[in-house]
Amino acid sequence: MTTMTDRKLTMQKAIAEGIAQEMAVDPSVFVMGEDVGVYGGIFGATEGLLDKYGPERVIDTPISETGFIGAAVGAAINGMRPIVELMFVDFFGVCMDQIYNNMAKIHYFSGGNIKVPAVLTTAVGGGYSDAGQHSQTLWGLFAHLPGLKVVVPSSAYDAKGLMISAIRDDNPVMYMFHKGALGLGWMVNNPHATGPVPEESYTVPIGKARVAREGTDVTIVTVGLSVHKALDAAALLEADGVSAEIIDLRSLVPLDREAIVASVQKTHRLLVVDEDYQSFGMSGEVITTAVQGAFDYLDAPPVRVATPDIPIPYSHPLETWTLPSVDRIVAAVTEMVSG
Amino acid sequence: MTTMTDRKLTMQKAIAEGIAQEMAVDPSVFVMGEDVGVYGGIFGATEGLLDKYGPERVIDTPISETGFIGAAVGAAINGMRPIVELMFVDFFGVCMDQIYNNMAKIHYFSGGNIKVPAVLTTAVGGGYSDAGQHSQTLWGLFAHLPGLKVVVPSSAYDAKGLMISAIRDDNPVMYMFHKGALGLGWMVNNPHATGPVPEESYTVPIGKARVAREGTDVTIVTVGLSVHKALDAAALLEADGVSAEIIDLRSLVPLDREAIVASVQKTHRLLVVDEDYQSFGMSGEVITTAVQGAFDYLDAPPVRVATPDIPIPYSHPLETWTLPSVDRIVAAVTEMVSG
Amino acid sequence: MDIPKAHLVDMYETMVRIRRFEERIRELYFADKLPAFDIAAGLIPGEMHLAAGQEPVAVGMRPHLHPGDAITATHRPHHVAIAQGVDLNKMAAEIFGRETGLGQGKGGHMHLFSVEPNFGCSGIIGEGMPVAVGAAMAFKARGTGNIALSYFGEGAANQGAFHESLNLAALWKLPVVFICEDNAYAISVPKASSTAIPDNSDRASAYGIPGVLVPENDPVAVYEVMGAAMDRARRGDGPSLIEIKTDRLWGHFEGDADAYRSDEFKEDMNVRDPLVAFGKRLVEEGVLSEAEQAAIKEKEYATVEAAIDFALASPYPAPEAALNHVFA
Amino acid sequence: MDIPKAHLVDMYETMVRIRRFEERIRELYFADKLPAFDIAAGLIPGEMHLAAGQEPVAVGMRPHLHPGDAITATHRPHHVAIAQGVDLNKMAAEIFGRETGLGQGKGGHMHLFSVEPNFGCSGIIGEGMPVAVGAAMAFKARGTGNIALSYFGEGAANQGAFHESLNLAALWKLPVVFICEDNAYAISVPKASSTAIPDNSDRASAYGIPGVLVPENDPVAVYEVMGAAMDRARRGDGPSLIEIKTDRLWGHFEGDADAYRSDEFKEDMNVRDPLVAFGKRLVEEGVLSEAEQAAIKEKEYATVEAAIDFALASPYPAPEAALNHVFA
Ligand SMILES: Cc1ncc(C[n+]2csc(CCOP(=O)(O)OP(=O)(O)O)c2C)c(N)n1
Ligand SMILES: Cc1ncc(C[n+]2csc(CCOP(=O)(O)OP(=O)(O)O)c2C)c(N)n1
Ligand SMILES: [Mg+2]
Ligand SMILES: [Mg+2]
Repeated sequence: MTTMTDRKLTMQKAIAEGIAQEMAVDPSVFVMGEDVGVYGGIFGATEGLLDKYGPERVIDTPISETGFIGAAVGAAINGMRPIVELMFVDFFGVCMDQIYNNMAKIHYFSGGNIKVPAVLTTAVGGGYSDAGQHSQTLWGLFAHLPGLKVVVPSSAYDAKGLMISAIRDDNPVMYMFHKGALGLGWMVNNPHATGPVPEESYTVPIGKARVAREGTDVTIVTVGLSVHKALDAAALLEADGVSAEIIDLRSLVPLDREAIVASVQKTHRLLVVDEDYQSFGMSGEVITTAVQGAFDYLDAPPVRVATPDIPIPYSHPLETWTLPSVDRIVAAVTEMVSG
Repeated sequence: MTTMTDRKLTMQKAIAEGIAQEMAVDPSVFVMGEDVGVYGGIFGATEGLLDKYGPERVIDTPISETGFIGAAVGAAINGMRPIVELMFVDFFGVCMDQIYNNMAKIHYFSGGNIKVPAVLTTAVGGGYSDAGQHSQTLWGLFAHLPGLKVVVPSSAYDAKGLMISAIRDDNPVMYMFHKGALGLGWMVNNPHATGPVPEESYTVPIGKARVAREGTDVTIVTVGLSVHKALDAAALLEADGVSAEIIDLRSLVPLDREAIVASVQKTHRLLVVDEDYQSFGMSGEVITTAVQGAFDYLDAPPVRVATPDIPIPYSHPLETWTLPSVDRIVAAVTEMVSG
Repeated sequence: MDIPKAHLVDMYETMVRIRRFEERIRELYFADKLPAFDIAAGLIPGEMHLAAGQEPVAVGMRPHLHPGDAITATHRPHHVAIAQGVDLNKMAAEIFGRETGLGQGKGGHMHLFSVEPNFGCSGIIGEGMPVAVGAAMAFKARGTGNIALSYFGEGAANQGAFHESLNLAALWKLPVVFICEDNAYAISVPKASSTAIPDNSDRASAYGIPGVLVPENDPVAVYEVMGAAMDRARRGDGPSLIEIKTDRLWGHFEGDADAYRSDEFKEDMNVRDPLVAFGKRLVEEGVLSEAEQAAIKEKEYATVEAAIDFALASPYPAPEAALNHVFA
Repeated sequence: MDIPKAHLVDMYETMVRIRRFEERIRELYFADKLPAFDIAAGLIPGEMHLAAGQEPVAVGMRPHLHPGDAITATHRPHHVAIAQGVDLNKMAAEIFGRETGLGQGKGGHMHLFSVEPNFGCSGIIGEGMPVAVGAAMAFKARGTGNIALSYFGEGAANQGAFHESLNLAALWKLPVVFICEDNAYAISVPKASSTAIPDNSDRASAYGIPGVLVPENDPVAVYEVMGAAMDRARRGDGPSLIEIKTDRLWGHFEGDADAYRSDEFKEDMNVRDPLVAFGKRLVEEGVLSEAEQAAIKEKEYATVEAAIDFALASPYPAPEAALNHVFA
């Protein structure tokens, strides 16, 4: 239950507020990661927490991701509810074993006897020329592996509510926030990044997609910053007489397949917009879901606008060409509806 | 050009022979990994090499995957052609950064100036109760990330030819061999694991699928050990009057999309059999390829028989139920053609 | 030996129990896999890493354990699990893949998890080390007075997780004891081919913590060194690194031809079998007579047999149970 | 200083060149990002880690380098790249994202790769360390007589890759020199909050190799220590670990408010600026007069300006060029 609110926050502040509120009510919640304390998180997700809760509960770590993410696993199975930050998702390669083989599988191996209530926060996404080792989203990769819930908020409201849900969840939850959607002062200015956020604590359910925009001619399924791009594209398409429905998945695991199928059954067309690499990932999964669930409804083959299967290049014109854009979305929908 | 041969080898011996032959002609080729020397590789992929080429070229390493796979990168860009073994693909989590962020991306970052001719061999697959950290295939995950070629032989002939191609390739190639397809004396007995292999050196092109069986009613796209299961299923289906065509992808990157589309255009039906986790992986990619390339040809929604999105369980009845099986393939095809 | 007799007896009993368990698992492992060994066949399919010979490493800490102390062990976990008191029936049932097992058959021999006692292990080298660090963080935050023990092989000491875990534990002065089981081999690779210095205990100086080498495979020596390290951790004085020279009497896994170790090496090892040696010493020092030892054997053998009977009498899980417990 | 004058002059020139390059990049980085700083905007978008103050660490090895020696550097790579002699025009062009850049604009400032000289760097902490090990393996196998230098920050010394790399290099006696640039901070985290012991050089004992601390941020001290370590490696006597105390004069990246370092700390740092100090000393010791130093400045400034002009005059790559060079 949430009340209406006029208060607007950026997504970054909404995340930090969600963590702060859970820390206030649950002493087992603590935060650790690189630069989460004094610095407040490189992307501000832990802003203000050190001052409020002190260095015992907001812990700056050495650059030892295997060590401290594994420590989060150990703390989680021993009565704590750690929130542990992997500064950029791109760094997963130095610590993936602890994430996918340990954090994600202990509950299963133990036959349900042991719970691992950890939240793994991480920044994702490109668009500001941080090149191939700092710009990836990689959510398809994490969603491919069993045992982790994977959430990706696109709005300030969802960001706070999903964070509180993630902390209270008895499972490991990977919480991926898109740098470009945070509303950071020093990042590309993004009007969608700020929105109404109730002051009180509330949850947003993990595993439920959100209809970000209703429409009748085409379904655009997407997540993260691309929701904003899709909204901008939909506004342009509206002017051309094309009505796009936008599904913001909000979580990849569990995946709200019903929402995808229902929308495609209504619009008969599907575009998937995915900032992750195109092949062997989310876009193929969403298309398969739609094809299997709405085979007889599809008027055209589903299409995808994704990051091609190339490392994300540094130079501005290269990167701009590589990542999904409003233009590419408009062009893809236009071709689909006219084809 | 290869000559006909009566000589039969197991896939394991074919791999070791391919490596040995390249080591004989190219002094820059060397092998390193855990237990690749005295032991000959836990799955025999490097059998006999230490005796032939000595400890300078066949190097037993400490358990330091980040260290020695990263070293393979350094050696590859400095004039060598390392073959480096990750004992089980499941262990990728301790060294993934070196694989996906470094080995796979240096060529791109360097604007093509630097080549990384390394082969990363690894054992994949379950079926012998090795539980959730030793039974995965994970090829969908590697194929999702740009910069690595990914090959998966299913026959002794392909195993040798693909190994030689991989060694000669100027790109990093991930060479994944399925434990159950190797023909190891101590592993489940598998009659498909032995086949004719020419003595001389030959290559099999990377990126070309193989029609493992021609058929007319349904296309089964698969890879690795599941090719054998599909062949067995096809034999049973034939008795029921169903003619299945089997496409052995042989490589996931590059993916032979033409072969998939051509076969589906012929049979009008598609089943993907994938021992990797079902969601966000290979099965969705193959289905998307078929839907986009053969939309008007499909008589029914494509179907998949994969490992469900659960860690691979240990206990024999659980594991048997979890992994793709001949029974599940037969049932899926039967339902599709009768539906 | 100025050790309470009860502790000596307890350690001996536990060693007997461990050895018997490993022997019986070995027999049953091979029973229906031979003559043509097939790893996928039989009552216990899959890899099987047994710890016969390494009992001292496990039992030495046992008298110093408190309820709630956490242990993380390796792919070769049985001796440590038994020494901590993990339910032997459920452990056996897990190894046989039964519904009554610790993990209802989902984990198997490399993935034994128990809440009370607080035990876990893993199939990935070094994976348990950071987990022990985190357990110690939780104990410190919650003020439980507990400590964490992290077991790992000498091969694991060259894995990055070793370095990160020791640094974190030392930096944060956490109640952890790191125990390196140095059986001289990582599968076929001898220590000298993997480790740049002779003794991993010397690596403690890289973290400013005590490093202690136990040069003999003897429960009494382990008892003493572990007692001091565990006390230190419990007092709040931070972690220690202990390296114990021990012997893996059998192959790396069952079915391993073990051709990489010389006959002489194997013979020497068997001559110094720690169970035999400890038994002799207890007789010599008047702690346990041969007759008393025989009685202990009888009792422990029966305990092991009961666990195996329990396992064998338990049903397999239903196939679709594979879907349970992915999420809580 | 019994160092050849040519070496001293060369080191000074290189320090001037590095500092000027960093200053100009800094100016141009901010030029079109302010007043409302937007990281994505301007001629140089993205993160920018500059190394002003750390020049001694880079130039000290320069006179001892041979053609073909490999260097792997970090996310803060310019000073090392310039010291090794990476083409300044192409390097600048890469930083500005141009087609003429080292990587045709694909890599950017954290991913500078050069074949001759043999240079690479990376955005991932510790990633270059195993690469240096592998380069050394190749040199040894091919008998080239070359060595590899691996640079990393003091923060990186707590990453698993550090441990694995040093162990491998020591075990295989490879020609590598590991150089820890200790600027006391990893972003906002001070060394004392990340490293369990005061000096990483003491960690060399965990690998049985020499560990040397250079306690001052001085090119001459670095020259001497690096000379010995590089000779040792080239002779075939194996790796060394060198830790150099240095200063990062500016923020972690440009735009960093740097609030985690006290004003006093920053003031002290600026007072001991190594470029100023080295210049003074060269005057004092009669190696280079003030006038000579001014002439060097003029020349080096012109070199830097020419590189920037080259970059700015170069075209951006065509957008679809993004597809090239995924595979060879
Ligand atoms: C990260 C990782 N690398 C490799 C392996 C394969 N492996 C299993 S046990 C083992 C040897 C371990 O040696 P050691 O740590 O000395 O333990 P021991 O087997 O001697 O008890 C290896 C290499 C693994 N399980 N995990
Ligand atoms: C594996 C990994 N973890 C974290 C980061 C984020 N990061 C970039 S630079 C840096 C600090 C590095 O400190 P140090 O090694 O001392 O080098 P310095 O920046 O001081 O030169 C961090 C944490 C990263 N790039 N890679
Ligand atoms: Mg060992
Ligand atoms: Mg630093």
